[in-house]
Amino acid sequence: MSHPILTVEDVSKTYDGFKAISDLNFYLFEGELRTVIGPNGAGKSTFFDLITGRAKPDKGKIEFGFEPDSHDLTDLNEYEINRLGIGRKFQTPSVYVEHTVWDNLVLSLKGPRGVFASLFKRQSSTDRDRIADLLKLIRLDGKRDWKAGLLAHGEKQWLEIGMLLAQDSKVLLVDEPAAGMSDEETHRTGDLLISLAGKHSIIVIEHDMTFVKQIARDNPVTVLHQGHVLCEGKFEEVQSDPKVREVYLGRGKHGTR
Amino acid sequence: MVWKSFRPLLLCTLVVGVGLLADVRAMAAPETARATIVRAILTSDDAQKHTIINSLIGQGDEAIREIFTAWRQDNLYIYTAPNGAKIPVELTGDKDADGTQAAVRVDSGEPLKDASGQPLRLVAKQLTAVEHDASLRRVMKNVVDLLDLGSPLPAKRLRAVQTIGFAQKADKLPVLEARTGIETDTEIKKELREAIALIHLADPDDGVKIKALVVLQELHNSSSYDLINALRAKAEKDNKPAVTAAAHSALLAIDHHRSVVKFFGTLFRGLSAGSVLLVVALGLAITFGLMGVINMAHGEMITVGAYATYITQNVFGAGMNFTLPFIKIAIHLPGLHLTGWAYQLYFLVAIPIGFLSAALVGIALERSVIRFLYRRPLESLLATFGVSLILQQMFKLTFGSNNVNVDSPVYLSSNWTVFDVTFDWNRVFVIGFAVVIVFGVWLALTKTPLGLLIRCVMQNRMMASCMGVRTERVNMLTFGLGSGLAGLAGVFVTQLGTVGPSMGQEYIVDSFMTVVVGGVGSIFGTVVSALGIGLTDQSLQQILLNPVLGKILVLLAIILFLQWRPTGLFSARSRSLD
Amino acid sequence: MITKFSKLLGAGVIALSALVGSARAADTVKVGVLHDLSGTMAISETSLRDVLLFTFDEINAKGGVLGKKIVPVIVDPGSVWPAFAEKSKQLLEVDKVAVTFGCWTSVSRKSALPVFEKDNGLLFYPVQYEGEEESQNVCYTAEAVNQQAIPAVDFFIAQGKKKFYLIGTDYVYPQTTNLVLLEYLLSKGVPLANIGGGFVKDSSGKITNAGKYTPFGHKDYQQIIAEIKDFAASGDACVISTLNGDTNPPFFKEYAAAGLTADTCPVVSYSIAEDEFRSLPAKDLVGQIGCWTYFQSIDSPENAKFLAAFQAWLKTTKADGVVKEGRVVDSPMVLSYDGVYLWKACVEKAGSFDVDKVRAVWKSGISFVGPGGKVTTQPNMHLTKTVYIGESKADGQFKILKTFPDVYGEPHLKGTFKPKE
Amino acid sequence: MSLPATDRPYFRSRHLEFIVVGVLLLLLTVIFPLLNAHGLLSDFTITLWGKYLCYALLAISVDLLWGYTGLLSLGQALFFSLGGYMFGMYLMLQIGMLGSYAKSGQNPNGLPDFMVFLGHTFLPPFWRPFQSFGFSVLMVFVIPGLLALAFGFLAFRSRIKGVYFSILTQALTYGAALMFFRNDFTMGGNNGFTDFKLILGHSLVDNDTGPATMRGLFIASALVLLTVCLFCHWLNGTKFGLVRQAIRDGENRVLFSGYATANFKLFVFVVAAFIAAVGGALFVPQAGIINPDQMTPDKSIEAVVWVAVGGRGTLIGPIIGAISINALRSWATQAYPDSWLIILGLIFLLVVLFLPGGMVSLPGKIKALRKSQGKPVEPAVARA
Repeated sequence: MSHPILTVEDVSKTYDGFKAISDLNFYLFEGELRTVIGPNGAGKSTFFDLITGRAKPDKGKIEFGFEPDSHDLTDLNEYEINRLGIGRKFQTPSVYVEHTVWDNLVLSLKGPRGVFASLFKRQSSTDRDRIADLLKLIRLDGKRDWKAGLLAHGEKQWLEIGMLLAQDSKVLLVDEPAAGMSDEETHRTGDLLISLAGKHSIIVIEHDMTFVKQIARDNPVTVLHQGHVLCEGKFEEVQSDPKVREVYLGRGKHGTR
Repeated sequence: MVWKSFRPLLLCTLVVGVGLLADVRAMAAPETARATIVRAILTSDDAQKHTIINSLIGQGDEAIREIFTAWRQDNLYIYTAPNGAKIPVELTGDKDADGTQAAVRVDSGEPLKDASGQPLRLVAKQLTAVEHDASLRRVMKNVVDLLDLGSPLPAKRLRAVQTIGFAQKADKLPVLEARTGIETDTEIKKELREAIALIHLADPDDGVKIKALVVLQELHNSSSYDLINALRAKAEKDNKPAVTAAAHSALLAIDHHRSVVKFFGTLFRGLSAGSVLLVVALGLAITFGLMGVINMAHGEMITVGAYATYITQNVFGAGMNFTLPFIKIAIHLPGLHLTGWAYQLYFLVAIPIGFLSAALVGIALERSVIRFLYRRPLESLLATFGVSLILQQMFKLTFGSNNVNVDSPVYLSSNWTVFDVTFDWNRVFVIGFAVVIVFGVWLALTKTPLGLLIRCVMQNRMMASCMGVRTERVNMLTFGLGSGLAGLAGVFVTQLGTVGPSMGQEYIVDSFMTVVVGGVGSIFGTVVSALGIGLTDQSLQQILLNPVLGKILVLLAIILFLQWRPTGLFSARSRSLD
Repeated sequence: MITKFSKLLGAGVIALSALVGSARAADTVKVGVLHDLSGTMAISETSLRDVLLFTFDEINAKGGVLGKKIVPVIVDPGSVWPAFAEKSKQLLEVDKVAVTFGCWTSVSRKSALPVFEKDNGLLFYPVQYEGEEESQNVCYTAEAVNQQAIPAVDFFIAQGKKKFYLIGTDYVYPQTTNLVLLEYLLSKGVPLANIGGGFVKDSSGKITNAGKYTPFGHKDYQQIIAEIKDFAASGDACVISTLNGDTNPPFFKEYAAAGLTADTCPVVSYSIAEDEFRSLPAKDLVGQIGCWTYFQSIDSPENAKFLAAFQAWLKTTKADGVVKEGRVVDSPMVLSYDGVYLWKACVEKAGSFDVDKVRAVWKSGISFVGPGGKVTTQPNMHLTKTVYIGESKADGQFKILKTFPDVYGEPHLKGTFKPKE
Repeated sequence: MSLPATDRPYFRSRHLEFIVVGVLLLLLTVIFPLLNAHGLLSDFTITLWGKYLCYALLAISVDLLWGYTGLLSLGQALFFSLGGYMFGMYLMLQIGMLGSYAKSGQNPNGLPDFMVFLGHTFLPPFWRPFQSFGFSVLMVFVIPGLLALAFGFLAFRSRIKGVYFSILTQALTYGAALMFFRNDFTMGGNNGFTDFKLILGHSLVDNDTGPATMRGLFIASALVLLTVCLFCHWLNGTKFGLVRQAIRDGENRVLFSGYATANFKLFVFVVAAFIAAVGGALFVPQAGIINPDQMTPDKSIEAVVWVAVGGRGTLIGPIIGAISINALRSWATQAYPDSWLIILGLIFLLVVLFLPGGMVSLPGKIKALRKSQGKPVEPAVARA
């Protein structure tokens, strides 16, 4: 836990004059499970976009790993960043709707990503076992031959989580995993994330405060506001921080949806 | 000695040489203008006929004008007298019951009389007509133009001066010098100086030549280039360095002037080519750019506008008939039989008609096809390609597969020439037209309630629909507007190009390129890219002297440009196309 | 097993084709019509289809050819060039036509030609062309370069023109015509500086051709017109245009708008006949020159009879897709008409439809007095005919200025004219 | 758990389709030439069908890009023509002393006639290697492949996609057509290449041996088509096939899964160019002509339409589409010369509007219609 695996320093990003991220500093340590909350427009999704290479920062540095094996992410594009070991789950479930559940996982499975590798590589029995395990974990083993487009919203969320796990990334960026899930499913998701922490470093963006409470019990929470970190700390500290209360209450809602 | 002094003249151009011979003959046996003309009429050899008529240049006899006018109007005939003599006559006055007319002798201007001294009346059909053709008329016109030196019309005087100058005959100098004294028009004064200098070029004395060259250098008129060039070549051969140098610097001055004219001409032509692109692409900037419909039938909307202009023209004139294909309904449009200015107005009337008819076709297309395809832009490409095939064939079956002619109204068929740069009125008009419709579209999109609705529907159909906007209607009207603009383009391109069933195809690739380069969804981008492409294209044509290579380079440049800016110059976010 | 099945299938195919072909009877002869009725070339070729149908009707009304009625087989290659080979094959191998009338563009003729040569068919080709060809399976009723381009240049030279600007569409006919004209002009002592439009040079710098070439469908002639205006500033210049149909309206509209006229700088256009003139602003183009082996304005009994009969046929015909109003006739149409009658004469003299026999008669020299005057077949498969030079009038017709009777059709002109020393 | 009927046979239908295509093509390869050799099928029909098969190759190349990868290329006719031109150069040089200029002694160097025509006296250097059959066949792949590689690299690197890609490919083919139309380009200008005589020493025009050569070309076309189908089928079964379809349905997701999508697209683009080029190379000797008209944007759009009509994203669809539309054209241009373009246009329109799955989706639709008797049918929604 001594070295940050992800370093974000002095990062700013402007869209058409709107400052989505301004002078953001953020450190994620190895094995950490970090929850990021913040009102709408706080820059949470842009934050993920910057890390995953979807957007380039105007200034600042984003580094992955630590010496001697660190990488400047601002120079890399999406697939290079992913190959380094950063996986992302999108806010709206993003699965391959025309593919079967099984194929979705095949595509995500850790392994070579090149054109020729994909042409000539056969599936090994370990791969198949791994996928079968994942299917059980996300409880879709009965629907392995369904087209993903036919799944319910919550099932798609699970599938995407499964795809994220299949990649076996060092860092997991999870954007609103609980949206569209039942209370029971939400809870299970929380448990899953907690169990993954340690092996993976995880950042979760979430609105659902019950869920946040669940996963952030022993873990730090970061509050984003207007593109920079408003405060950081344990869930209770954050909850009682006057600045945070003002940001949320000032908008007339306290983060339960 | 005499031979020597004439030698430079002989070495000039062919006509001058021939004209000189004629002059010599005229000096030997002075004859009246009328007699000369009779000789010309009776000569059967074309070249000699020209020579004889050319010999009249500089003569001031007004009879020349009258006889030539009669000649051009087919009133001259050859009467064969009982003794076999051929007498050219002019038939004048009204025909009587037997078809006879009064006959006037060309050689004297007196009535033709028979042996008894009675005036003869003749029937045109029984005589041999005196023929004329374009070249002969041109030669005659030259002669008449010289008479025009004293004309009250400046244009006539100008042309007369030019003609004399090119003929390079020293005996005309006094006429020109006299004219210089009384001429008031600056343009003609300049022309007179040039003409006198050109005649001096043919002077045997090198000093006079060099002085003339200095004048020509100062005037740097393109038209004197060939004569100076010929002189330089000769001087070089004869080893006369002073004349060669003077000629050289005069040519340099003309070349410089030419390049300046070319530069500004190219600028103007680029602007106008850009405006044409803009006019044809603007409709697409709306249907494709704003709505995301890949309308391959855009070209056919242009054709609708063009045919609307054609129909309007015919209704102003003699009317027209056509049959609608398949349903076999014959349509008869009675003509208004207008003439003069009233007829010329047809083009202005065609502008709103072209807009409306294309807009209506567009709305029909939107209702029947496009509205099912808003979520499938690439398929709108295929469906509209089908529509384009159908429409082209419909035009063919309705109006025939031939191209049709749309006349240019007088107010679009001339030009201004400023410092030798030609500004065609139709080109000037298209630039103005482009400015007006771009401004109009801008106004419509930003300042009207419809524009607000359009922009809001185009940004987010679903949201707009939830807010109570009747998106269906807005879609329909927007597509109608885009198509109507294509129709306007159609009205205008009748003045520049071919009007036929497949004319629209010529514009479709260019239009799409213009919109894509400008940035889909940005009207301003379309304006900038149209002008940019137009200017680049014309400049490359000018530089490469090859219209095709220029075009290929432009396409290549566009492909590379999109590497640099994949979404065009001014990209607007467009959900439907992502 | 397979052969058995294949024979069965084959029998089915034969039965089907027999069903289709059952209309064939002993007292008719099939004749192919191979013109584009759709696509870009339909604009020109539809008229030829019409005049061919008219000619067939006229001949059938008088008893046909060798007592057999002509039955046209009309196919439409749709301006798709490979389709000319395909349709030719169909006409020759499936329909087994006795003769085919067709093609307009060079490329279509080039596409069809190998098929006619392979199957020993006979193609009558009616449109002015580039020459350099002498196939034994094509009867060229078309104008060869020396029956059109050269007389017009002679005409301009006689008028005292000294500068010649060459412009054309970039395809074989203009390229070749300009090549021949370049040689011809040089042989007449015209200096290179007086030939406008630019020169094509090969890698060794030798001039191989002259002229300005624009692509098919070119729209913007501003730059070229500016160049011509500059070229013509010194007077005594003319333009020799081999621009193809569609590009003429933009060219002439620009020409007129720039203030050029037939007086200052006349244009001879080899591809504009009466039919094309309908799409041009005739009033702005009075006095421009045309050169063909037929003009509608020819004053002869044969022409008057032809015109009247054609107009009468238009009124009564029930053929599909024939436009009835505002029709004019021009040289390609009359050469198609002449072609049918020449074929008839050859067949009747040979007493057979056999291609070899018909060709032998053609080579022996057969004459027919058509609307454009007498035409006579030559051993080189071309025609001797009368060449006319006309100037355009405001009504889109041509006034005939000069007539060159009995000009021998010479397809091989390249290298004929040597530069004047 | 029971699955929806339409989804279960995902794999099975793919194999079934391939078996159907394979068997049909094999039959075609054997039966047509046999019939022709026994005089039961005319030479005309063999050549005609040979050309249809080449068009089918073009259609497959479009489908590979559009149906499977979501890249609507309007430039496939360019690759088809380039392949045709490369092979055409070989055929032109084979004419040698059989051309009409050579016969009259004006062409001692055996140049293609059109060059003699334009005043050339020696063969341009880049033409010379095309004397060799092997080199020409190599170039059929190399030239279109290189162009596809260069253009694809630029386009995919800067992430040009969707409509932009379509319009850019259209511009590419338009520019190339303008280039080839120029006579200065020494590729035959508007007339292109015609009058082929020999291929590998076999006569194309001889009345005795010509039909056998044509038969050989037909068999070659059918076999190439079969091979391409085999390849496509194999590709569909690999992970590459999965990635490719994933790019079509959600490229971003694929990017964020660590795949360099540009490389995948580039690979497909180049392979599609190969397939189109082979089609063109086989087309030229059978059609007897290649000219720049074959590479105009129109021809590309037409090929796209064949695919749409047949059924995109399937193996059999493009083949059915290419053959049926071209057969329709052959028939309708004669039967209805005045209205056949309208018929064609209407077919495009109706297929796009009412049958987005193309002809191959018809049986399924009819089945679904029968099953759901009375129940409202879901409106057809295509994959965007």
